[in-house]
Amino acid sequence: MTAETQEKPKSYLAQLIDTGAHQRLLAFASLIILLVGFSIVSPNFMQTSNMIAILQATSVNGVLAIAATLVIITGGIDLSVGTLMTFTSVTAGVVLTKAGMPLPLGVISAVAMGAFCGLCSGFFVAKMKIPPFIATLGMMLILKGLSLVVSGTRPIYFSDTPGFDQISRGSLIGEIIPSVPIPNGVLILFIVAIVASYILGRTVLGRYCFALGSNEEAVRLSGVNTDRWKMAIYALAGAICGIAGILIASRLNSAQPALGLGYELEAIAAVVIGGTSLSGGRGTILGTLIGALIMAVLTNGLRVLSVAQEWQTVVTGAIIILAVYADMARRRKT
Amino acid sequence: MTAETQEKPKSYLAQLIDTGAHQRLLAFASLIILLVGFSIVSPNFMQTSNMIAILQATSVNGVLAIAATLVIITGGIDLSVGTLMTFTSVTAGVVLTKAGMPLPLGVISAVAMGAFCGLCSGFFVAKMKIPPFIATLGMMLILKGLSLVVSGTRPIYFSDTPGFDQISRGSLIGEIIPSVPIPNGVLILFIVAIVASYILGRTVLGRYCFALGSNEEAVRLSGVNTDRWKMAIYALAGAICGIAGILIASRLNSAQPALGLGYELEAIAAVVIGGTSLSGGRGTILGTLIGALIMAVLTNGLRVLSVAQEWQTVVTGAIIILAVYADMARRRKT
Amino acid sequence: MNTIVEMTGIEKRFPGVHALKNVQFDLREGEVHALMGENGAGKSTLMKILSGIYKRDGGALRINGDPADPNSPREAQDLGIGIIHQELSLMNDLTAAQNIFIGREPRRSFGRLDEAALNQGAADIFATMNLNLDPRAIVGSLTIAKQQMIEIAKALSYRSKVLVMDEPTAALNEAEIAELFVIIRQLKAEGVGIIYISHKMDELKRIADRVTIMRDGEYVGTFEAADTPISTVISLMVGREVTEKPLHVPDTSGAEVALEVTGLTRGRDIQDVSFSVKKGEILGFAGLMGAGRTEVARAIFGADPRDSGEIRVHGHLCHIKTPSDAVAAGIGYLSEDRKHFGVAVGMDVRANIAMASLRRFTSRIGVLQERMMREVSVKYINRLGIRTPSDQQEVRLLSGGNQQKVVIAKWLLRDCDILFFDEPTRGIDVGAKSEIYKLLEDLAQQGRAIIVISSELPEVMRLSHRIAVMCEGRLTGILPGGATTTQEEIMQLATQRHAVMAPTGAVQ
Amino acid sequence: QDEIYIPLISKGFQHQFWQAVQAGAEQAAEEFGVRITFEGPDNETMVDRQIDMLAAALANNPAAIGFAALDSRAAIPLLRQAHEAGIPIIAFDSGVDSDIPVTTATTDNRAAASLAADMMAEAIGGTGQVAVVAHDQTSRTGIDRRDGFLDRIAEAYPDIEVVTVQYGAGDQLQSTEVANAILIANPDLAGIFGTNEGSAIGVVNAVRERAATGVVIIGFDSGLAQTTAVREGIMTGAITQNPVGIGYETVRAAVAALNGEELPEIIDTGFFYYTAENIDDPEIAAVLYE
Ligand SMILES: Nc1ncnc2c1ncn2[C@@H]1O[C@H](COP(=O)(O)OP(=O)(O)OP(=O)(O)O)[C@@H](O)[C@H]1O
Ligand SMILES: Nc1ncnc2c1ncn2[C@@H]1O[C@H](COP(=O)(O)OP(=O)(O)OP(=O)(O)O)[C@@H](O)[C@H]1O
Ligand SMILES: [Mg+2]
Ligand SMILES: [Mg+2]
Repeated sequence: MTAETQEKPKSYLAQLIDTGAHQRLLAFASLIILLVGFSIVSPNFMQTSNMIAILQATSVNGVLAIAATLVIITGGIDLSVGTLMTFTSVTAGVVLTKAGMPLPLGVISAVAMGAFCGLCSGFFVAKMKIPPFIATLGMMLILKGLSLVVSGTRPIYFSDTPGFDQISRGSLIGEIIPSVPIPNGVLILFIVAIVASYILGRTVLGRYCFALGSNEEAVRLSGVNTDRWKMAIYALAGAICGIAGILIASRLNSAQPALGLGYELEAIAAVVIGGTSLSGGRGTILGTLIGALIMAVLTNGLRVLSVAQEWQTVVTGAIIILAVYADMARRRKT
Repeated sequence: MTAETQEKPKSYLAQLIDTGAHQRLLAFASLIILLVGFSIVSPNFMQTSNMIAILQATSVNGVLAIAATLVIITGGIDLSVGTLMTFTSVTAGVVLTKAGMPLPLGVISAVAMGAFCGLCSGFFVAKMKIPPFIATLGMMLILKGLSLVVSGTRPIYFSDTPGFDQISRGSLIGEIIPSVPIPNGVLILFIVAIVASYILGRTVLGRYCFALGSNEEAVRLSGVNTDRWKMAIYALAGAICGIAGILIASRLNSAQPALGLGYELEAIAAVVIGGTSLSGGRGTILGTLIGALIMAVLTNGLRVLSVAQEWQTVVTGAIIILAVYADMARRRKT
Repeated sequence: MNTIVEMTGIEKRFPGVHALKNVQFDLREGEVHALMGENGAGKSTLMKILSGIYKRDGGALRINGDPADPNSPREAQDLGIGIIHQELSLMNDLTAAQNIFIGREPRRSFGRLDEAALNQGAADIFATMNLNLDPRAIVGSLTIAKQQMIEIAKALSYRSKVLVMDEPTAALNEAEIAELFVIIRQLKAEGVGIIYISHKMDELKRIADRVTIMRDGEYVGTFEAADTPISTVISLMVGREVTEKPLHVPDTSGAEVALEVTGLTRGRDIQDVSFSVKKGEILGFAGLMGAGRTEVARAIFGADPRDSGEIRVHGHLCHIKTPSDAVAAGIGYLSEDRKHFGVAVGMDVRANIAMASLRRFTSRIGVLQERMMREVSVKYINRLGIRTPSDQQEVRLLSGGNQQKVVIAKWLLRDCDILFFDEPTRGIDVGAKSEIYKLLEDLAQQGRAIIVISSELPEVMRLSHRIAVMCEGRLTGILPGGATTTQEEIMQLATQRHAVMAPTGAVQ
Repeated sequence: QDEIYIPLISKGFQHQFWQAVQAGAEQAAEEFGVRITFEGPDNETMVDRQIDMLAAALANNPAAIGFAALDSRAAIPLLRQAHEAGIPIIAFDSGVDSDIPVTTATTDNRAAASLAADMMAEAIGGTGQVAVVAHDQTSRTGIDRRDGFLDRIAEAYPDIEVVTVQYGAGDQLQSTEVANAILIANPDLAGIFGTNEGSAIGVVNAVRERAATGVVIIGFDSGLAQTTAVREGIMTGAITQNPVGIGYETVRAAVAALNGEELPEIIDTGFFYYTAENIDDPEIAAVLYE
């Protein structure tokens, strides 16, 4: 009457693909259906260059959604991802353009500022016991205002920082394999996804992320310093927003201080479409990635088809509901 | 040794004030502090006309927040309140202006359309088991698009419907007591609040609202048809959004089809500031009302003080966090 | 007597578990039929099939001789079947009365509630149960024992013909159990058939007419309770003899004091509690429901704030503010409420067992060593006999008793010097119970200080080297363990109300 | 307090266009010794928020009010209230459908967009496919610029086909994605018109990312990124209004109204088409902002 001894443990990658693939099969299926559907309707859709455009369009929202995933798995929510991204891009702008520091320092400063702001949100949530919704809503407003204050309400251009726009637009892969000029922004998205996935699946931090979302009180009564871990997770999410800030700044070759509002809903939508539950305790980065891709494919496809704007919105809403419904229906079966 | 026999039951009003007052004392205190603070700093703040402007500004967000409260108490969330409001105002516009129906029919059509759309969201959540976040996000997009489609992407003016603008702008109270010209919009807000509060506290529907948010599975195991009740609650919330639609249309004397995005976050913020928990099971309408007032006072006060707009945002964020912190700290003490 | 329920050839499979194999069961009018078996034997599953929560994979169900197939709790209710679930399923934000009448609220026109009638109805039920409880109390703020009583009241309010009680007494103390048995006898007299599941063997003799035994999802047999010795039942359940060693109280007079608590106070729940535990000693805490034993443990552990009081560990003053401080000081606390404070039900067995000791399985850069965790968790699964298809099964899918074992494994693995066990054997079967007693004794022998809080007097007496008794937040006395102390002495201290005498709170 | 206080309620405040309007207004405020505040909602759909702003401004007993109506009729009751209190209203950027404002400082957006259509036709040789990336489907400026362009094409250039009009909310990133999709869907595209700064920059970004050659871009408004694109030749040219002038004229008109001066019904602040050639002309440079 003991546990049967398991088959030998799978390699990490095998496990990643396996649990991901079988759990997320249907969200993935929705993605495929969309891709096939659009290809049939529009001959222009399935071009390499459009696929790359879609990936490029996924990159910023994808990175933000990964940050949001971490927080959502702990049972929280992060409404500040969008404006934090903006604030970190402005930070990089100030460091690079106004202070004239070298490029790596700009990147580091953005990520560090992201981590710091995330830490603040984490402090509000963990130590001051403010509900995450309010703590990050407050943070969202504060950061929105600060971005305008710090930048002087005008964009900061990176024209004096050669190579800055290459961070997102250049293509290391394209230099090696010229036929797949996948931009670095997309590469960075995937690197962030793999690292985040590893952290979630393989490290203490990730373990506590799930545990906090599952039953915070039980974790606390296990003698774990839950506050500290929670703050660490918010800080990590903030740092990832910092990466998003660099990506968007590089793509626009400027820090746009007025941007960012509304990005949080889109990021959270990608997370939830990807099967992560808003009540915490479960979720995968792979799912989030697929969720973000679904949204990007949908928007791009409808635009390529030149569907009237108002109908684009209607169709997007309907398809999001359908995609998640298909996923739910499958999961209930098993 | 039976249960101690209770003191005789309090009147409903006494109970409303009592449980409200003692539970919400500190959110209320935050409101008072804000009011007093602004009055001291700006002599122009505490004018009757400005107080009425604040109440007027609360009316639409307040009604939306009441709708959101109902759904949040069930443990759900409603992101579609803003665009549903818009859609119902467009509906009224079509019925009154394009079809030339009499005024009451326009009001009824808006409320009925609200209830119907709410019912749809409820159906997605209850029957199709789509997470409320996604169901109402989808609904938000669908309704945003449909508002544009139905209105032909341009505002519908109610110039031909005499009296329509009086629904929100007129003042029945002012006619009776000329020194307090409280606009009807505010009156309607309070009526909606009292009715919603009564429904929550005194009817089966309200009971299941709390029960569902508390432990849906337990309710289901008790043999209750949870799906049906959930749909009813979403429909009620939708109908309340319809009232908000009439209010805003009357205030602008037009149905503005592009409006509504972003209103959902503000409504939910008012709910949470008012002490309703996003995890469901608890909440009060009085709290929501205070939450909505806090936000309106804050925005108006900072404007009257002529604080630079970017700093207004920062301060709003910070004060929201502080107000909720004060509330939390007090609640932990007891 | 008529047979009201008849189940034959029942089959049920879950992914990886064949939970019921050709099981049969029948219930007669006006009898108490006990259903016995080890943790994970399939008792709850069988009852969930009867009450329409699970669909059976095979077999037949007859109610009053007619084939029946309840597909929802509602349909089962309509067939006259009521159930008290093993896991509490209450709405914590609602009041006691609102919980009891959920779905059947007394209404007035337009869907308005008749709150007065609702509260009166609940008060009436509480009165018949001899229960002192305010119908308007918010359920989430009550202790589990009281919540359990509310579940019972709710089931009674249905006036079912068949009443399933899945471990109703796991969270109750002696006095409450006695009250419950009065109610059960009353129901019996009214012709209600009662299916009674419990791991407390003595209850078999006190209340059951017949007993059906299950093992590993299979039907073993049905016997007349009066004619069957407990030892036979146990060996049929467990498949072997369970021998109970008598308590041996070691001489710890020379041992170092491991934990010393002085003047612990918090509001009215804890009033000036002082005691100490030595290394190698098992200190039992006895008392009635609400005596404040749990509060004492939680306050020491830093789970709740305290107003005053000093805690010394191995003679050093410790400033414990949070559970992590306590664990760092070598104090562990196994909570009485496993669902809320014990396990993360959505996570797997391995993660739960390792939860308190993750640091041990973490490399310097924070990477988890899954292989080590697996080895350790499999070790504890075997040692405690946790019935699970693998260590990667979600805890939510385990039977109640097996979940409890997971929590125990978590604290055994953490290896604290001072361990509080709050109701450690709640819902655990007899065989496993004696295993756990042995484990606790081993831990004490290794020099740890063990504090056991239990509402089962026999358990306290079986384990404790000394017995602390609490009443209404005060420590009313500490008695020596072993055969010299009688139940009466303990009960006398446990009911020593404030009016009678000032706290004796003896520090030794 | 004999300080003259003039609040300006605009349609937005964080966009560069509105920042330039504010700069002009502040310049005039300093010149005439009045105090101004400048405020606007987050985006151009929030009609009711703008009215709340107007209400808050009225609480501060202003001497005059500058108002850029998001909806020309929705604010009339409040404006009437101000009017009755003897507070002169100066409309700016777009008009108010009533005789309450003493004057309106504005640009004719339709005419400006129609000039953009002419320039587009000239640049692509009077034939081919063009697309529009607009910033808003419902706001006055969004509608006027879109329709000004479309109507002019329809009326004067039968050989030019407008293949699609899409909206990017004036958000640079979103406009980039929109323009990307347009370029993908229409490989033969000859030109794109971006109806405001964000839209135009989005188009420039997309053309850069796609390395699309031979697509003529006509923009609207200025800003460093746009003037740079014009100088570099990626953008053929752009229409600019005179936002600084709008702000300046609004405040000046307010002061004049307070002094009882007669004012014209419309103060046309004008618009200009700039290209790499004329961008440094003093007349043009004066109306461009960074
Ligand atoms: N939903 C489920 N999914 C998978 N396995 C399940 C599920 N429910 C029960 N099981 C398994 O079925 C077996 C029987 O469980 P059950 O809850 O009926 O045991 P029990 O006899 O009530 O035990 P206990 O005395 O511990 O309550 C256990 O091995 C359990 O892990
Ligand atoms: N969550 C809670 N909220 C409010 N009061 C509580 C809570 N938990 C316990 N109490 C109160 O604290 C007192 C002691 O608690 P508790 O019943 O847990 O003591 P105990 O001696 O451990 O009893 P038990 O036999 O139930 O474990 C009781 O008066 C109880 O009502
Ligand atoms: Mg069981
Ligand atoms: Mg206890």
